Amino acid sequence: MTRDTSSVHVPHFMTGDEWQVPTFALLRQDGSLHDGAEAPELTHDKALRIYRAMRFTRVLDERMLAAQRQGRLSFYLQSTGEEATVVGATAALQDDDMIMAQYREQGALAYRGFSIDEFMNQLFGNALDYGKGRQMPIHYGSAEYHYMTISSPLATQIPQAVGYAYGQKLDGEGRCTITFFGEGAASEGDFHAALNMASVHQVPVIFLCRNNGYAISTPVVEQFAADGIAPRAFGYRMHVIRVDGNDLLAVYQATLAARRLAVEENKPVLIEAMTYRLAAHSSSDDPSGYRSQKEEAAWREKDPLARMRHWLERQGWWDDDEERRLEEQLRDEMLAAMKRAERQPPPPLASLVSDVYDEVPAALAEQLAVLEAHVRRYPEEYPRGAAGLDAGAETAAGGQ
Amino acid sequence: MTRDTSSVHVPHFMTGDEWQVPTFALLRQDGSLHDGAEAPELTHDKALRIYRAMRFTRVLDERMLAAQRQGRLSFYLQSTGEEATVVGATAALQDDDMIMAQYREQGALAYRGFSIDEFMNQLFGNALDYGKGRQMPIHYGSAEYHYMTISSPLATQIPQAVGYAYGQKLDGEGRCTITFFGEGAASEGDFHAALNMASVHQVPVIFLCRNNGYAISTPVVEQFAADGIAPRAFGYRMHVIRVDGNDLLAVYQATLAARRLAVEENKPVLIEAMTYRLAAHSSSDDPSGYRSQKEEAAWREKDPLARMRHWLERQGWWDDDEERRLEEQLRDEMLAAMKRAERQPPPPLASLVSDVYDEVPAALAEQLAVLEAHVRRYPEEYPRGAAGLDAGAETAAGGQ
Amino acid sequence: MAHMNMLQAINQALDIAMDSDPRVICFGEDVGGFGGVFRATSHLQEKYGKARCFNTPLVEQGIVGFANGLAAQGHRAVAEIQFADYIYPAFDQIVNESAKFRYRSGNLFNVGGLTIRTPYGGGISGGHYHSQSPEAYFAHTPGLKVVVPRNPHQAKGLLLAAIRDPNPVLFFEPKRLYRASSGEVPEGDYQLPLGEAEVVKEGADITLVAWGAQLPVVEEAAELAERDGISSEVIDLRSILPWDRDCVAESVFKTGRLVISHEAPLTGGFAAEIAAAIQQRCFLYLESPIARVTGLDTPFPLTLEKEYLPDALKVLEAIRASVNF
Amino acid sequence: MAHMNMLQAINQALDIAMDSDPRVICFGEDVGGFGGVFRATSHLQEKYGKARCFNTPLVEQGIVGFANGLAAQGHRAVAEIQFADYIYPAFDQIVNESAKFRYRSGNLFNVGGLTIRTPYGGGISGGHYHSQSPEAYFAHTPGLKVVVPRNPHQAKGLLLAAIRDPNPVLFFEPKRLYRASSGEVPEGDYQLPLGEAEVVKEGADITLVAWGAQLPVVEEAAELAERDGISSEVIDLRSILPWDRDCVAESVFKTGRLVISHEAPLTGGFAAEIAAAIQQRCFLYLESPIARVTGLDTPFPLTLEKEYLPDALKVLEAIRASVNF
Ligand SMILES: Cc1ncc(C[n+]2csc(CCOP(=O)(O)OP(=O)(O)O)c2C)c(N)n1
Ligand SMILES: Cc1ncc(C[n+]2csc(CCOP(=O)(O)OP(=O)(O)O)c2C)c(N)n1
Ligand SMILES: [Mg+2]
Ligand SMILES: [Mg+2]
Repeated sequence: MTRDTSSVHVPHFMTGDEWQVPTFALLRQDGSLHDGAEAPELTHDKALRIYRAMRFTRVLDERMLAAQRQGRLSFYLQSTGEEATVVGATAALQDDDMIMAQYREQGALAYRGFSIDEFMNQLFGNALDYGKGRQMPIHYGSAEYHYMTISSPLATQIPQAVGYAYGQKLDGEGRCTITFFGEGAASEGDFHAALNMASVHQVPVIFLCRNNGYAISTPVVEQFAADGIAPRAFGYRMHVIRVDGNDLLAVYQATLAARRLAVEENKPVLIEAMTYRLAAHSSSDDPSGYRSQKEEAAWREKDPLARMRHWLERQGWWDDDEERRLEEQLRDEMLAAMKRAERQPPPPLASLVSDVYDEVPAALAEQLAVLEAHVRRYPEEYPRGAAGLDAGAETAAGGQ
Repeated sequence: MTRDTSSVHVPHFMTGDEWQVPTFALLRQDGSLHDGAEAPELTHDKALRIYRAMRFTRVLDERMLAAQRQGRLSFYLQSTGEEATVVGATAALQDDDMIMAQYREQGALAYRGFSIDEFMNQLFGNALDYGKGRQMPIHYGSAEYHYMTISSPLATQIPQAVGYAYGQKLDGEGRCTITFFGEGAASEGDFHAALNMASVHQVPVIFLCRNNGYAISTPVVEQFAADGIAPRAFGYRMHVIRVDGNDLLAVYQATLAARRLAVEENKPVLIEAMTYRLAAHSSSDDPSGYRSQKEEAAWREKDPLARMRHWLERQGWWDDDEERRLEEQLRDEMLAAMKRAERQPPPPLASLVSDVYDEVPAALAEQLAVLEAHVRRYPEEYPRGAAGLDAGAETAAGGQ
Repeated sequence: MAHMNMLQAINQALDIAMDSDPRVICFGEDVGGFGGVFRATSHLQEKYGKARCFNTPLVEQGIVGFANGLAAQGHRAVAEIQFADYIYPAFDQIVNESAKFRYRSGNLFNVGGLTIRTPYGGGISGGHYHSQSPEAYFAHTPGLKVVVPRNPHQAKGLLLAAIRDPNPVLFFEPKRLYRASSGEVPEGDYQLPLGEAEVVKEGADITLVAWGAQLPVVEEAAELAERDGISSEVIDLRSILPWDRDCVAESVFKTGRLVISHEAPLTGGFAAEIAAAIQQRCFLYLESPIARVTGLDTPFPLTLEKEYLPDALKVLEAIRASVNF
Repeated sequence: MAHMNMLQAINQALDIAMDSDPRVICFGEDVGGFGGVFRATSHLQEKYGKARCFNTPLVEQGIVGFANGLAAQGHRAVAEIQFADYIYPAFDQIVNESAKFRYRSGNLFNVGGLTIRTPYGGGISGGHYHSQSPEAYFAHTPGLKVVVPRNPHQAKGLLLAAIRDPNPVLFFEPKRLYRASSGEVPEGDYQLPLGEAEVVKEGADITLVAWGAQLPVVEEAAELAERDGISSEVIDLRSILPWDRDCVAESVFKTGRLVISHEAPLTGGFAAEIAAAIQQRCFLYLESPIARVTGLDTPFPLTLEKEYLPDALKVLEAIRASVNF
C-alpha cells in the first residue's frame, strides 16, 4: 500500500472498463508478420523442434481419438487448436523448469521428448505406465521431463505451482514453474489463493491460462462477466499479458519475457492465451449440443498449426514433402507403439497397495494378502489380477 | 467478452499500476466538508439515530471489554474505530435488507434496534440467547432485524450473501443483501467465488470490505501485494468504490449509491472502506507485539465518532451536554442489562440436541436421555446442566 | 407406472419438484442449457427458464455457498456437484455451514431447503477422481442428512423427499447405475421416507447391509449364497444419516450374523459405524464377528478396478466365513 | 531434561527441525513475526529469517496447496492451520491431493515432506468453531498419517518424527493441553515412532483407548475405577492413521473389555473403526460390548460444554457398565 491514492469528493464507481488489456500478436494466419511486429530469435533447429511437437500432438490426438472410438481406449482428450499455446510456452522455458499442467498439455511433453511409447503406456495403463495404471488416460507424468503428474481435480495445481516455485527460489538455481489451466478452472478458489500468494511472496511462477472459450459446455459468458481472465491480475498487482494463443511466435515471445520477469526479478506473471478448443471437451462429450458449427469453422480458419507451418515455409525451413513424411512417420510409429502397449501385461496386483505410503503398512499388506488369495481362488474371474500375481511379488515388498 | 480488444505487436506487461482507485471522502476530522464535497441528505432524526448507534457501539465495547477483563465474560471483540463504516453502510440500507456480517459489525444491530438485553443475552449465552448459548460471545443473530447469525469461519458468508440476494431478486420485492468482511477474509477462495458468481448472475448484493489494516497480527502488506481490495473488482467487471471508512457521510453516500445500482440495476458492488482496527483483534489478543503505538495514535486522531460528532455540532444537532447524558444513560442501561443477563439461567440441557435438525432424531433423543440420567446422578458435577434439567423438557420435544 | 432408467427417474423428480414448487431452483456446472454432463437436468432450463435452472461458474465452494444463502433466504436450492470426487472444495461450506446453520442460530435461520446432488462410486473406469464414495465424511457430520438410492423407483421418491425435507440433504447418485439400472417407476408425485431402511429380501441366516450401487452386488451375493443353502436377509440402508439402527438390529437379532459392504475404503468407512453400533446393541445375539467387505485402504485404481471393488464373490466369501465361523 | 509445557515442547521441536535441516519451512496465518496466535512458532522467524518462517495470506486452501507444491519440490513444508475448525477449506488439497500425490504418480512425485500442524479439541469455551476434533475425516483417507500427542514429551518427539516422516502427516495438537500439560522433556533431538500406540498404564480388567487431550480424561477415569476395584489398562493410540491394531487387540485379548473415548461426535467417529476392527479380531475374547464415550451427535456447544464433553465420570460409567454387563 505504498500508492498515494488521491481523494475525491464525489462518489464515482469504476468497473475496469476504464482501460483494456490488448492482445499481443505477431503472426497473421498466412504466416506473415503483422505490421510493426518482429519475430523472436528462433534457430532453424528450435523452430523445427517446436513444429514437430505441435504436429506430433495433432497426430497423437487424431490417432487416439480413433482408438477410443474403436473401443481400444476407455477415454481420450484432445488438445486440438491449442497446440501453439502449449508448445510455444514450453519452448520458451528451460527444459528443466517445472510444468504443472491441467490435462490438455500433451504438447509440452511432446516438446520435451516424452516418447511415443511413454505416451502409450500411460494411455493403456499397462505395467510400464509410470502411474501404474492408476489414473485415467491422459494423466501423464514425468520426473525426467519435469512434468508433474496430472491430477483431475481442477485448479489444485495452481497454488501447488506457487509452492513449487517458492522452493525453486530458495534453491537459487534460476529455475521457475509454469502452471497451465483453463479459463473455467480459473473460477476455483485455488486460483485466487495462488495469485495472491505468488504476488505477496514474489515467487518465480508463470500462470498460463488457456482461454479456449468453454469449460465443457459452459461458455465464457456464463463463466465470468469480465473481459477474460487477464484483469484478475490487477487485483494482485501482478504482471499480466494477453496473447493470441494460436500464434506460436507471440506465445513464445511473451513467455520468454515472462520467464525473465519471474526468474530475474521474482515477479510472477499471468499470461492469458486466447484460443479455442476445436475438438470436443473429451471423448465423452459432444459439443453439437452447445455450440454452432459456424463458430467452430471460424476458429478452424485460425488453426495454429497451419499458421506456424506457413511461417516456417516463408523461412524456407519446411515444405509439403517434409510435412507428408513427418505425418506418415508419426502415424506408423504411433500404430506400432499402440500395439506394443496393448500387448503389455497389466500392472501387478501388488501395485494396488504400493505408493499409498513410502512403505506398505502392515494392515494394507494384509488386505493385499486376502485379495491375492481371493484372486487365486477365482483366477478366471479376475484375469488381470491373476496375470500380474506372480510378477508383482517384489513390487509389493519394495513399494516401488 | 463483448469488448473489442485491440491487438498489439510488442509484448507489454500491465500490472494495474496504470490507473488507481481514489478514496471518496466528504468529512474532514473537524467535521467540516472537504472542498467541493456535498453532504448527503440526512434528516436530524436519522443523523442522531446514526450517531447514537455509533456511540452505543463504542460504549458497549468499552463496558464489555472491561467485563471480560473482570472474568465475567469468556471473550469479547471490539469494533472500535470502525463504527462509521458499519453504521454508515447500514443506515443507507432499508431496514429489512439482509445483513451478513463477519463479527465486528455490532454497530449494524445497534442501528437497527437490537436491544441492550438482546446483546447481553447473547454475550452471556444464557437461556434467553436466541442462539441458545451455543456460540461464543459476539456471534449475534436476529431474524427480526434481518441480521444473519454470525459464523466464525471467515468468508463463508460472502457467497452465501450472493445466494441470499439471488433469492431476493427472484422474489422481486426490491430488497438486497450487504455482506461485511475484513481485508484478511477477502483472501479466502469464497470471496473470489462470490464476486464472480454475483457478477455473472447480476445479483443485488453489496460487498463491503472493512480494510482495517490487519488480520489479527498480519498487516496488509503480508496479506496482498496490490493497492487494497478494490482492484479485485476489475477482475469481474464489478462496480467498485473506495471510501474513507472513518467518514460516516462518505460511507453512507457510497452505500446509498451502491444500493441503487444493486436493487435498480441488479449490479453487484464492491465497497472498500479504509479504516483501522483501533483495539486489539479481540480480548485474546495484544497488538503491542506487532504494531507501534505511534501508528495507533495516528489513527486515533482520525476517530470516526469524533468526526461525526463534530459534524453534528456544526449542524447544531448535538452538544457536550447531550453527549454526556447519552454516555451516562448507556452505561447505566448496560450495567443493569448485564446484571439481568448474568442472573438468567443457562439454556436447558435439552437445548444441546435441539435444532441439529428440524426435529430431534430418535438416536439423538436417546443420547440426551442418557445424558440427563447422568446429570441427575451427579448434579453437583454439572450445575448448569442440572439447573436446566426440568425447565428444558418441552424444548427437547419441540426442537425450538 | 413407466419403465425408465435412473437418470430419467432423477430428471422426472427434478421436473416434478420444480413444477410443484416455484421456489425450487437447480444449478451447477453444465446443468443449464446442456442439462448436465450426465443429462440429469435435461430440459429443465427450457421448461422453467434460466432464472430457475442455470450454469454456475466452475467453483464448488461458490456453488454450495450460494446454495446455502439461497436456502437461508427461503428457496429450495438443488445444487449439483458434477462428481462426488469434486465435492471437497465445498467441504467447508457443507460441514461448517450447511450442517450447523440451524443449530448455531438457535433456529432463527436454517438451510433446510438445501439439497446437494452428486454422482458417486466406481465401476466406470474412472480412476481415483471419478469413482470415489465419500459418504462417510458427511455421515460424521451432525446436521446433514445423507441419502443414497439403489434404483430408479427409489431415486425418484427419495429425491423428491430430499428436496422437500426441511433439512440439508446430500443425495449421492450411484452413477454406475444411471443407465444400467432401469425399472418401473410411478408416473406421478410420490416420496419415500428419509432415515428408514428397507428390507429388500427376507432371510434367516445372515444379514447383509449395503446402499446404492452396492445393493445389486449384495443381492447377487445373496443369490450365490442361496446355492450353498444360506438364507440372507438383505437391507438397503437408503439413508446413511440418520441411519436406521432399529431395522438392522431387528434383523441381526434374528440372523445373528452381519456383513456390511461399501465401495469406500475400509478404515473409517460407514460400515465401521454400523458394526460398532450393532455389536453393542446385539452383543448377545451375534454368532460370528461382523464382517466388512469394502474397497482397499488405497485411492481408487483404474486398470485393476475389478480387483479393487468389493464384488459379489468377495461378499460371498465373507458370508461363508461368517456362517462357518 | 527440562520442565516445559506443550507449547514450549512444540516450539522446541520446530526449532530443532529447522536447525537440523535447512529444507524445513514453517508458515501459516500469523506464524511469522508474531509467532502464531498460540505462540507455537515464536522466535522462529527471528532465528531462521523471513524466507523460512512467514505469514501467509488468510487462505487455508492456498496454504496447503502451496505446502503441497513446496513439499513436492523437495522441501519440508510445515504448515499451520490456526484452528482445526478452519482446516475444511483445505480439505480438497489434503484429501484429493496430499493423500494421493505419491500413489497417482506411481511414486514419480510425492509430498512426503508435508506436515500440517493444527490445534484441535474443546474445553476452552470455544463454541463450535474453536473446539472441533475432525481427526476421523482424515483417518478415512488412505495416504495420510494422523498423529495426536498427549503431553509435551510426546508432542516434541512425535512432531519431529512427523516432520521427517516421508509421508504427509496431519499433526493435531490438543490446545486444551497447550499450557495445562507440562512435564519433563529431553533437551535434545529425539523422535517417537509414528503408527505405534503406547500402553500408558497396565491393567487386567478392561482396556481404555484414547488419544490426545482425552488421555488425561481416561486416566482419571481409570483412577476412579480403581476405587471400585477395577483395574484398567490405558492405551494412548498416538497415531490414528495408521493405527496400532495389534497393541489394542493384545490388550483386549487379556482384558476382554474395551472402552474407547473421543471428543468428536459418536456417529462415524474414529472409535467406530476401532470397535469394528476389534470386535472382529477379538470376537471370542469379548466379555461385554465395546463401548464408546464421545461427544454428542451435535455441533459443539458453549454454555453447556461441560455437559457435552465425554469426561472422566462418563468414562467411569461406561467402565462400570462394561464390567457389570
Ligand atoms: C474441481 C473439479 N470440478 C469439476 C471437474 C469436472 N470438469 C473436468 S474438466 C471441466 C471443465 C474445465 O474447463 P477449463 O478449465 O476451461 O479447461 P478446458 O477443458 O477448456 O481446457 C470440468 C467442469 C473437475 N475435474 N474438477
Ligand atoms: C477460515 C478461517 N480461518 C482462520 C480464522 C481465524 N481468524 C479469526 S479472525 C482472523 C483475522 C481476520 O482478519 P480480517 O478479515 O481482516 O478482519 P478483522 O479482524 O480485521 O476485522 C483470523 C485469521 C477463522 N475464523 N476462519
Ligand atoms: Mg476452457
Ligand atoms: Mg482486517
